[in-house]
Amino acid sequence: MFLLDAPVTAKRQVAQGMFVIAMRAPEIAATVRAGQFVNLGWSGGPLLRRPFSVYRADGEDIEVVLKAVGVGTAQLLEMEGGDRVSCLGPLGRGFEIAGSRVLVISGGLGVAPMPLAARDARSAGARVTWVHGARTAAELCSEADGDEIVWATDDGSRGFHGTAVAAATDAGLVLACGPNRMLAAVAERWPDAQVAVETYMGCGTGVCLGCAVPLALGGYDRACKEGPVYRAAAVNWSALPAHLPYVA
Amino acid sequence: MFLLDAPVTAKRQVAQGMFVIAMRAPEIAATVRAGQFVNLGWSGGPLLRRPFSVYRADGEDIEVVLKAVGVGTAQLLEMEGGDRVSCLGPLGRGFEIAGSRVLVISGGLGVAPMPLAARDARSAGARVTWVHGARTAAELCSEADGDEIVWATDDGSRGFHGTAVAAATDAGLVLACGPNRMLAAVAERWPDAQVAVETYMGCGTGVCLGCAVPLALGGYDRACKEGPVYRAAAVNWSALPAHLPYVA
Amino acid sequence: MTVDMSVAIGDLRLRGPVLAASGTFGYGTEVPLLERRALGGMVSKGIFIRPREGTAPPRIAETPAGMLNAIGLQGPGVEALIRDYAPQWAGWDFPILVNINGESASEYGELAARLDGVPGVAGFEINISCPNVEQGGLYFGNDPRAAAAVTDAVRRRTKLPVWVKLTPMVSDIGVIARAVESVGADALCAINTFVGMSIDLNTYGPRLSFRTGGLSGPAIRPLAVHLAHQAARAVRIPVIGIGGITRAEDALEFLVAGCVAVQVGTATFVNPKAIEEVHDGLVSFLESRGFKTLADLPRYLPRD
Amino acid sequence: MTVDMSVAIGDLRLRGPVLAASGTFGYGTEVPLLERRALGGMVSKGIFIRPREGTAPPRIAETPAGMLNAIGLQGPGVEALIRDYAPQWAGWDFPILVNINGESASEYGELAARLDGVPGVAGFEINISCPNVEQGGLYFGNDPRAAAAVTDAVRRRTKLPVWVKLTPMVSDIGVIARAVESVGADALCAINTFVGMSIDLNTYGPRLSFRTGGLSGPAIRPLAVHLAHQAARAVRIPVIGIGGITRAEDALEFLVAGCVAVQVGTATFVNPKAIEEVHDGLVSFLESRGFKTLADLPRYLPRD
Ligand SMILES: Cc1cc2nc3c(=O)[nH]c(=O)nc-3n(C[C@H](O)[C@H](O)[C@H](O)COP(=O)(O)OP(=O)(O)OC[C@H]3O[C@@H](n4cnc5c(N)ncnc54)[C@H](O)[C@@H]3O)c2cc1C
Ligand SMILES: Cc1cc2nc3c(=O)[nH]c(=O)nc-3n(C[C@H](O)[C@H](O)[C@H](O)COP(=O)(O)OP(=O)(O)OC[C@H]3O[C@@H](n4cnc5c(N)ncnc54)[C@H](O)[C@@H]3O)c2cc1C
Ligand SMILES: Cc1cc2nc3c(=O)[nH]c(=O)nc-3n(C[C@H](O)[C@H](O)[C@H](O)COP(=O)(O)O)c2cc1C
Ligand SMILES: Cc1cc2nc3c(=O)[nH]c(=O)nc-3n(C[C@H](O)[C@H](O)[C@H](O)COP(=O)(O)O)c2cc1C
Ligand code: FES
Ligand code: FES
Repeated sequence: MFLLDAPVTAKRQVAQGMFVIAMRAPEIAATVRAGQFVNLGWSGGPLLRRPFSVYRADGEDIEVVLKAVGVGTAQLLEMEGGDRVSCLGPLGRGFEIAGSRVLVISGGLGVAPMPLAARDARSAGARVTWVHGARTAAELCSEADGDEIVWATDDGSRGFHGTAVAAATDAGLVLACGPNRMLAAVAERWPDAQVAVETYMGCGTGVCLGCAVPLALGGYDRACKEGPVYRAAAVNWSALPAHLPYVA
Repeated sequence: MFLLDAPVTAKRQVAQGMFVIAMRAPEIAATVRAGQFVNLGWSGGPLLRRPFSVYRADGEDIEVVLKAVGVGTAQLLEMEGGDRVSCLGPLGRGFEIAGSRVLVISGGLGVAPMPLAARDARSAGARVTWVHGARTAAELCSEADGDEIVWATDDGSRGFHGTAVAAATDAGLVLACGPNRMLAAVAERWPDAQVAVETYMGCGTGVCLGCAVPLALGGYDRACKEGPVYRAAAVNWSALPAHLPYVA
Repeated sequence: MTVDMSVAIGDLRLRGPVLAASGTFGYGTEVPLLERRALGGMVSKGIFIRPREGTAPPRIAETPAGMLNAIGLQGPGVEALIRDYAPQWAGWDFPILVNINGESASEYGELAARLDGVPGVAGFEINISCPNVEQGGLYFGNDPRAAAAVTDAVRRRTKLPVWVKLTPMVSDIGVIARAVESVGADALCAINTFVGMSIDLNTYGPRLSFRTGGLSGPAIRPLAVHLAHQAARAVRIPVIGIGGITRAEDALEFLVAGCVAVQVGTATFVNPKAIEEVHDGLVSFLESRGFKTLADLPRYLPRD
Repeated sequence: MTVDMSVAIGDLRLRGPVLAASGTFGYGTEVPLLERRALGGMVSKGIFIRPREGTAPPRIAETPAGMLNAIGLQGPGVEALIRDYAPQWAGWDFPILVNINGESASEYGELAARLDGVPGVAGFEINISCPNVEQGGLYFGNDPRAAAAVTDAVRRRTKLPVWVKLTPMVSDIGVIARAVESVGADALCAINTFVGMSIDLNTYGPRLSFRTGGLSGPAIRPLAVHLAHQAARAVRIPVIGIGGITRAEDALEFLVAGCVAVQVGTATFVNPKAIEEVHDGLVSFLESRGFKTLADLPRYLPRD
């Protein structure tokens, strides 16, 4: 775990309202694993840090992908090259990647942890099929990649007309991230899938117990320590707060 | 009284650590009188506005002069051209300028209301003598002007060695602004002098009663409404909080 | 589509739910900027029978997302209020309630009697919650018997609406709320400021000459929403929410939590048009959610 | 010149006045970033005899300069604490106090008895101020008799230092402070969180599943400074200040107001090095003012 004062190095648009921000955080870039996240703070920002999956890591930089859904994300998107972000991470447990065939399923901003996952899977010699879904073609993240890519849109404006889960065909290892209702559907079909969940977070480091994830066996654990990646069947989906407006 | 969203148009240094910031506020520039102030707020700033005397007003712009003494002034000095400041004013009662000879006495940042005062006095045909004092030569505001200018420094590094008050020779109308102890000395020597005082302010508009100025006759009135300009002898100087660190 | 924003508080009908809070809007004569149409009503600065000097400066100190004040209820006294302000109020198109104060129940009663029937005075807000006076103030606010005695003394001297402004400095606000309801209060205002202190590291003493002050502003909003909600659950009379409201969303928290109206205070210092923006923001919110009247807003008010 | 930062709290000597607050530093094992030298001590997350699941999510909500939390004292129970954490604590160079909780005075007593003598446990902080549990919690905190009964039950079962953590949800904190002092508390911790509520305008209900939560962070600092000051004036035992401390200047407000030490909570979430920065900032402040020991810092503590 590192606490770095990271300058913003680049910014680009990857879908309607969706942007990637890169920042120089060498120690984090060198150690982050797919599915882990960073907790970001900045002067003039809200009191609490904001957690973001690491989207990509190359060389000295890490990237995060986001949409403006509130105060913090709006401020982050206003940042310019050179502006400094306090970057805490890498945090949480990432994906356990193994096997020869990997199916990646992402809904909307659920694309966030997947470029790293796809990279690791392919460098481990696996064949990656990536199913990416969104409401409309314009909201599809342009940077999904893999040996095979399947697009899905709720309005049918591009690729499969329906959800990413419905568009997916079976595979060995399944990795998924997106709205809770999508992850619940993944859990139905692939109990052993690895899914990355979101909760409100106080600290991101395991000390506040604010990020409780309800477990199928009862009780809660911490999205920021034991999570954010879980075996799909291990989560009590009906008890995990839904309606995260920012997850399109 | 106007509430304007004023873009910063210029910034210049006038002494060690002392800067002038100009902003476009046409209605205020057109109506402000010497000794009046504006109450400034900006997004990402502190909760309460910060009051500043109007230093100059020409055309569509007004100017304020300040040093960084805390959160708000530091943020103001970081602003760049185009950044927006919410500008409330003009506020308070200014100087009543009359007579053929006017003596202006300013200590440190007490220079703030004086360029407007000198302008009005001279356009009313008066002869203006301006005595400006500071700790050291470097802290003297370079923009003091008048028919006659007298410099005073506590360390004698420029002009008269001592206070501005000691350096001043008698005159008709006396206008003064600076640290309380200086204004108290002015009151001793020229009970009828017009002095501009400072207090903490909540609203700047007369509704909170936070800016209480203790009066010689007892009771308090409002620096933001009846003030900030007072007849020197009307103020109970011993009861007016001193140690305003930012008034050098 | 226009939304019906009017609210009835007892017999008093307001054109809108956003009022100016006592002590933050003076006597309504100071600031020309606000569009008056947005004002549902105004509560004037706290007044005593006799003139009061108020406390020595410094009277205010800024804190994170808030401010402390210790004004000490400076005011000209009731006769000056009747002479200088009431006549102007009589001509305005929104009701003015007078925030009344005293050092004994009977003083509150006399003050109400003196103001009862004066043109321009639409009702009373009993301040039993001022943290910044030596006598009275808070004491009346956190003892149910004393709170009821003050309310009763006022109630007996006037037919005008009587609102009681509660202090947050209690372990159970419901007890006080029920006590004043039982003696005929028409509405409750929740809440007044919290007692706080800020230290000056140059003088090694309090920043405020009064030592302590009342905390207001956004910092207290979550506490105020909770207390207003608790009060609303404890009584049947209407509750007016107060504390840290700067935007329509803030006001909506109080309204959903069971309040019929709100008062805006400190925000007016920062933005003289705050009340206008809160009111207009409420209208657009209700429109966007398809509500035709403010009364249609869903409330969260479990009775238990 | 090096400043002597050590403080004595009863028989317990701390190398520095800055402690980690309960529930904001876990069990001290989670975050590697902080330089431990800056830690005067640590109070562990609140524990019950039995394991507790805690409340359903959402458990936290952000507010202006603060946050609401309703964790519900989730914890593994005392046996797991003794098995998994105490052994690690025994090897650390600063004292760990255990924040103990119960649903009855005797439960508090049993918990203390079970932990008394366990290597790694240096003392107890009695939590009679948790707003987020159905039974106990706040109730013990705002009734002097109940507060004294709990303290007494613990005092009888251990010779270790017993600190009592007070709730701000009282009309006179001095009464509770004196009540627990009279039955042998070694120190007071002021304060725990304030009860607050935040409304979600999408669901028209509370943001937190527990409905209400405890407010912490900079927003409450002026209230906490005042309450810690009131407590310090009411008793002779040391008071440890808590509430909204993020920088050395904040800690200094509590110290000048009469506290002997401070605890840092929420700030640690924002800045894992907060405790280090507060401690180092205190040292530089004392140096800059020419003080040789923390004890030389002028205090504002009028006895009346
Ligand atoms: C482990 C993890 C990884 C994440 N990765 C990403 C990512 O890669 N890209 C991305 O855009 N977002 C990500 N998020 C979500 C992101 O943290 C929130 O969108 C962000 O905190 C919103 O902050 P804000 O100030 O803009 O919104 P706020 O003003 O705080 O809130 C705006 C709205 O968003 C909702 N919200 C805010 N924070 C959260 C949260 N933590 N969980 C659920 N709802 C919330 C609120 O209900 C509110 O309605 C992640 C969250 C977690 C826990
Ligand atoms: C009518 C009036 C006119 C003013 N004109 C000018 C001007 O032209 N140029 C200028 O530089 N300053 C002027 N001031 C003072 C200016 O408003 C304060 O310096 C400013 O508010 C400091 O804000 P801050 O956030 O930087 O400091 P803060 O962080 O708020 O405080 C920093 C220090 O400054 C002191 N301080 C802050 N505000 C005030 C205040 N209003 N009164 C007394 N002490 C205060 C505090 O004690 C604190 O120690 C004026 C004040 C008034 C009332
Ligand atoms: C400067 C100031 C003066 C106040 N004076 C009074 C008063 O005279 N009577 C009263 O009942 N409340 C008074 N209040 C309390 C406010 O009416 C309001 O209850 C409180 O400030 C919380 O609301 P806010 O956070 O919107 O300011 C005053 C508040 C401030 C900030
Ligand atoms: C997430 C969270 C959990 C907490 N858990 C406990 C606890 O278990 N026991 C306790 O006595 N106080 C607990 N507290 C209160 C803190 O110890 C502290 O008293 C309070 O947060 C005020 O300090 P702060 O503003 O520095 O956070 C908790 C606070 C937070 C924010
Ligand atoms: S966010 Fe604090 S424990 Fe997970
Ligand atoms: S600053 Fe509010 S009355 Fe003067």
